[in-house]
Amino acid sequence: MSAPLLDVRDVTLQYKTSERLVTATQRVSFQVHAGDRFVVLGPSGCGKSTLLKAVGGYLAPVEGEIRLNGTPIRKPGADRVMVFQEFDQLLPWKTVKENVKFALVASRTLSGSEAEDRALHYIAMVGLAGSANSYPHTLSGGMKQRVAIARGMAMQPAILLMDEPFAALDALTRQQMQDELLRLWEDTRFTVLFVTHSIPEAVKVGSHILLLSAHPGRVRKLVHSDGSDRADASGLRLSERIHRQLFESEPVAKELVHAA
Amino acid sequence: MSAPLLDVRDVTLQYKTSERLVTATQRVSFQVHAGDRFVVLGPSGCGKSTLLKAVGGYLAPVEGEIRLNGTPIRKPGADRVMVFQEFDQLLPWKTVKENVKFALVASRTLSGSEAEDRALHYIAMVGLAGSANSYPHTLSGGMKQRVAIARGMAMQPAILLMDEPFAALDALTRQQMQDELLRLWEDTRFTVLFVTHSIPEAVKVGSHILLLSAHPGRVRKLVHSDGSDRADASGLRLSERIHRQLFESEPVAKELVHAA
Amino acid sequence: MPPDARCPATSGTLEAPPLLNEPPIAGERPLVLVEQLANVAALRKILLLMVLAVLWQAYASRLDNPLLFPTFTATLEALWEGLLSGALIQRAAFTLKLLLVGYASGVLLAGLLTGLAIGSRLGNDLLETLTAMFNPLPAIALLPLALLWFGLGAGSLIFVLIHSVLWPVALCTHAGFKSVSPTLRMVGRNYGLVGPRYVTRILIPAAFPCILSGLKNGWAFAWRTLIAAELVFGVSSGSGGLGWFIYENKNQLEIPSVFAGLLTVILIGLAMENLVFRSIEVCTVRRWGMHA
Amino acid sequence: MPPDARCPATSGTLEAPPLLNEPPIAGERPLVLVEQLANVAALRKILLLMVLAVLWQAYASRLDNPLLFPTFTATLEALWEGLLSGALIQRAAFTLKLLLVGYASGVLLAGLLTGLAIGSRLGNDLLETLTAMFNPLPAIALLPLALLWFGLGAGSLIFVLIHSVLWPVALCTHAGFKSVSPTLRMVGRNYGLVGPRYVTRILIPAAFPCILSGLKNGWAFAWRTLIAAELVFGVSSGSGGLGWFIYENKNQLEIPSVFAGLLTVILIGLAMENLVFRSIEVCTVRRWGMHA
Amino acid sequence: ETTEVRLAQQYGISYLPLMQIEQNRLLEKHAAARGLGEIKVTWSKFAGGNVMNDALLSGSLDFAAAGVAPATTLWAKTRGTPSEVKLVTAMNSMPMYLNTRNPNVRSIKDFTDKDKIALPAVKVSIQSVTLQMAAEKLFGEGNHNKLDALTVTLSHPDALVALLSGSSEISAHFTTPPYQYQELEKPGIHTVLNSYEVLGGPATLNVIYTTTRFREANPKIYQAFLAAFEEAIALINRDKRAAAEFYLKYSKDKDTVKDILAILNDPQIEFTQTPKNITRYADFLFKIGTIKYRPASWKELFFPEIHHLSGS
Ligand SMILES: Nc1ncnc2c1ncn2[C@@H]1O[C@H](COP(=O)(O)OP(=O)(O)OP(=O)(O)O)[C@@H](O)[C@H]1O
Ligand SMILES: Nc1ncnc2c1ncn2[C@@H]1O[C@H](COP(=O)(O)OP(=O)(O)OP(=O)(O)O)[C@@H](O)[C@H]1O
Ligand SMILES: [Mg+2]
Ligand SMILES: [Mg+2]
Repeated sequence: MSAPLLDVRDVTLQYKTSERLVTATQRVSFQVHAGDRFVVLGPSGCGKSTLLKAVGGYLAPVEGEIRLNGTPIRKPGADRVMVFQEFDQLLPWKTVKENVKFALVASRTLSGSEAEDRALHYIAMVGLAGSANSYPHTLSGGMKQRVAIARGMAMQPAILLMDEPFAALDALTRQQMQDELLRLWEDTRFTVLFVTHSIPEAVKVGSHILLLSAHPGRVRKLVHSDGSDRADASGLRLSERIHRQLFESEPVAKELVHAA
Repeated sequence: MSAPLLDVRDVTLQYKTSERLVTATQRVSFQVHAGDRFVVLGPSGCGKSTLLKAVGGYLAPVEGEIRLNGTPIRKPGADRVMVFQEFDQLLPWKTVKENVKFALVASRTLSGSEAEDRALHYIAMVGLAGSANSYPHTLSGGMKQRVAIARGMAMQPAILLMDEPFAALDALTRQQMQDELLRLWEDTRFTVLFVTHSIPEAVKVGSHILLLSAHPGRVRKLVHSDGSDRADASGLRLSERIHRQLFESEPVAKELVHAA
Repeated sequence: MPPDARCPATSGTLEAPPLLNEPPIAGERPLVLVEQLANVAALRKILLLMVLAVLWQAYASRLDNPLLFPTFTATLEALWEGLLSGALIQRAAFTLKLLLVGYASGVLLAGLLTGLAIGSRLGNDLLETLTAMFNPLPAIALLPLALLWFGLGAGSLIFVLIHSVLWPVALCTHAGFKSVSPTLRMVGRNYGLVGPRYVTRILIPAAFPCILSGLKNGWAFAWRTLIAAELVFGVSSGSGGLGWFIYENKNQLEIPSVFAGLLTVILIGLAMENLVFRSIEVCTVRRWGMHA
Repeated sequence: MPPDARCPATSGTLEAPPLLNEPPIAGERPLVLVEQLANVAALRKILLLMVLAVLWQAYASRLDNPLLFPTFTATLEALWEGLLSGALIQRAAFTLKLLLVGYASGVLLAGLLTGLAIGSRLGNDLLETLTAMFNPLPAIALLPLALLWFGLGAGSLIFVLIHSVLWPVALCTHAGFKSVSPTLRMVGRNYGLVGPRYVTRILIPAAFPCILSGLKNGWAFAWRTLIAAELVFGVSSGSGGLGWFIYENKNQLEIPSVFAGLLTVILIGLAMENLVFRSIEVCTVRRWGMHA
Repeated sequence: ETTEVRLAQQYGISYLPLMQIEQNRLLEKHAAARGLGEIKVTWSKFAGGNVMNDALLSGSLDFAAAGVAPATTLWAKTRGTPSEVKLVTAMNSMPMYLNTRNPNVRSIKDFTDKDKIALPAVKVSIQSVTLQMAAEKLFGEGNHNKLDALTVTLSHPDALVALLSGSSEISAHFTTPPYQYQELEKPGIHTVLNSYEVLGGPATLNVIYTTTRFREANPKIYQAFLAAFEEAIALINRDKRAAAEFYLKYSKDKDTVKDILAILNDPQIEFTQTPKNITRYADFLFKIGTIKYRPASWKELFFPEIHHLSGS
């Protein structure tokens, strides 16, 4: 097997606040190879976003190491483009088109009319051609997320980090975006690290699915998927199997029972 | 039939920006009766949040009228508690517990230890008892949304307005929250106006499902649901029927095809 | 930065934000003329100014002590005379020229210092310490150093001006930079922005509402300081600005002219606010939805 | 507002934000002593101050013009003498007392005015117009009215102080209020907050980073104005404060004492920044994650 | 020698000689006469004597013109140091009046706690020192600061307005020409104290001073300045009406020729190079500790060029 593009080894991530020390992930290890569609799946608050931020270079592990192409990640860079979970990731002072162009120009990926063309192409792809000249504050939540997706994809980075990119989208748009992602992947075979809550989405989008346990996040299982919700030997569908594996005896569930 | 609790009649909502005049919804009418679980379903950008904001009293219709208990809505009030779509709806200067208490105290619903008790109860219900004393900026996206849900539910308002409250939640937590909502409803029969993208969620949570067309939002259909994904006369499952009705010949879809 | 020329035309629209906090008016109905007029900010403000002028006139008339507080009309007369004779215009022009140079330099320096401060911990300490130390110092404290380094004349005045602009602008800008949302910061870093590019492309626009209030404050303090400093530093032959004009007239007990000088300061302040700062605001933070 | 007493203790932790913009250090390793020391903000700042003092000393020694710019040691000596004799302390106390009264009143008025401004369109116009008009006016312009209304002494000084604090604080606060996120505003309205409750429970905390920079600026300008104002008017013999101390010594060419007076201003400024404002910052905006 | 001379003056009629030098280009004339060719003369105007001192010490100014108090203090401070400052010449003798609107006050001992005396600077201005000297005369040795509690800092025009407006606590004003005359024109204002009474005769109000260093480096310019100054004083004293008209023309003062002429014709007012009663001030300043050195004679304060005059 070739050397992994992204090598996450025994990574523990922590936040220090004035109240307490929060361990977001604990000794998480996984490898992403070039061309993988790697999905991270786990309950709310288990450290998925934190893990992605660490890969993005925004956060240093307190333990373990993250290597990209063999060199440890030390700072953010345009080789790992991130689509954040938050709605405020668009620059409010730039229109939709300018937001996408900005990414291309700032990272010196493209410039001038090339940047413009590519920006418009990806904006049309996410169905926002009509809003290309609108400012972010005039967009709906889902529209904002789509702009962020267009911006991330337009960058065509070595590895695309996406944090629940489709969570704010309606069923149809979501399905279209998933298809679009897969189609693009067919074209360019880029690498994507994808966080989601939705098991069907994970099964559809991912070639590899990493299951994390609830807070603090630890690796539960790594599942391989061929994109279809296939049944395994024991007749269990993949999504059902993941569901079981993921949610067996969750602390969240216990707490809910306790409160009820 | 009794007089509706919320009466939305021919409501057109518009935004004026420096670039253009955006019509968010066009002549939308519907009635919500006390005890209804009313779901609004529609593609991204079709005006669901805008409609909810108008009911919330933040936005005046340019046409038509919205009446609550017979009187036109003129301003926001604690009788219509809103759970927003945005992650920044928690007051950053208050902890999780204080955020929930704040709502109760500010609206003069409860005070002192009563407010504290109720706040803690609902926080436990959304599975965040352990983070009751954390500040919002130390929470994950899904955790923030859950606090907002706890805050809204703790208010026990005449009508609860929820804008994609479960979008940022993982499959299990989402299911638990849906169950919790239904259980609470069984207890107190409150009225809820619920925006979602997920058709299964709409079918599960809603007693009435309003389908809106894509931008600008117009009423497409009002569907009744008994909570199960029942099949109708022609053997079509409810969720499939909704899917068809909602997404037949969508402009978004066309645009996507065009761009591809 | 404003991508098209339409933005000044939108100021009218932006006066009535779509998201009302006040009770919304149900439906649309033709506005009564009074209401329509009340919607024009310029008109409302002019009315306000007229009310203030009438109050001034009334109070001064009742006081009837022209040496202490002349009436508005007497002041207007003196203003008119000053304008006709050209003295006032020439003085104001002199002061404005200095002011602009000092203001621009101060703002630039503030930008540099804050850029440094945001980039490194030492820079941050430096900015915080220097601001805490020098911001409260009155201009006279700088007199000896100013004279040593720049001698009499414009150089020293500009030095003092910079002192009065630099710290408040730096303080507001720094506070603005620090409260930029972490997500936006991360986005900027993601696309490889560091150093000055990061500051100019992310921090400055993101912190613009704060920066704008710093700029307004800086402008006001530049005026205050310059008027006062002109007395301290005196004037070299012939020159003399508005501050000296006020001083001279005070000495000659031409109190209406003193007030005419002050009125000039007020008028320039109003013009700056309503023409320059407001346009900037409309073309930036309001357009971007960063301002209610 | 700070809900518990632990917050001062966290300042050390907060020095190193979890989200580094600088290259993160992989893994944990024991810090070298120098690094550990460099992590203590207070130490870094003290070092910085020492460097500044050395620079001062070196420049003044080279200049060798003690009547213009005395050395740091000479200034320290004068400061020490002033402290021993009690003169400096008494003067500083007098000034500080006035300062606090004026500052508090100014901040309060600013709060009222901005509260009004955020509540109604007319209030907004009023604030914008008044600020644009009065903010650039130097304190001397108010002298006749101050004397008329408050007579000689403290009353007039406080009036002038309020003028110097009110506008900058109002400007920053207003800008802060206006840039509060629409979602937070809607949340506040939702729970039935209007008027003063809306301002105090939503707008003020949400705009706190901006307000804090306004407060810092207001504080600095109160100093500047008071020092200058004590020279311009109304100081009766015996009552004078720090400004008068400086002026008197300047007249008698006791230049080291002049600089000792200025140094007192600087020291009080540093104390205010590092004890008061920093604590407020740590207990509020930093704790709330509203500040990088 | 330097080719640029920098001088400064202040506002008001007492600086008339310097105005003559400036407007009639007397310094240029006398410098040329001494073979210095075209020299550049730069004039500044200041609002107070303090800045003069700073400007002089920082080398931004060659000749300073100010009241006796700041000049004497600067002389005493710099005596024997490398930046030694001495007085070049006296400029004028003028009385200062303490005016009041309180009819009950006939002499300074009638002032009560209800009275407030405005002067340009509490304790440090020449008016304040003069008042202290008067107080010492009246109340005896060591009681010079007895009236200080009544004094209040206000600039001349502000104090005049306060006195005349009648609506403030200011009931007296210790001032200089022309304000004292403008005040006396109003009914109900009378003079309580004249500085000449305190000092026992005419007293110098303003002087010109410079550094020893400058004088030694530029002896010819120094001479030229003295000559120009002499000529300026002669010009004023020759034709007072012309001087009054000259003043009004260049000062932009809106007063009348009659008023200015009245001031110039006042027998107490004299434009002269002769220092008068300067030692009295110096002695007093030494006694109260403001200056740390007591001059043996007025000549110690002045450069030798005017030692031949019969100063005091
Ligand atoms: N800035 C922060 N300071 C302190 N703790 C934090 C911070 N951000 C996140 N956490 C904590 O770290 C844990 C993981 O957070 P993270 O955002 O990575 O979760 P997540 O898996 O992305 O959840 P979600 O699906 O809800 O977005 C949570 O317990 C959260 O409370
Ligand atoms: N503040 C605003 N100014 C101008 N236009 C706006 C504003 N907010 C929303 N819009 C526009 O109104 C339309 C409806 O927006 P809305 O937020 O109601 O959509 P939504 O149905 O909630 O979508 P989503 O599911 O993506 O959240 C969109 O076309 C959007 O561009
Ligand atoms: Mg997350
Ligand atoms: Mg929405």
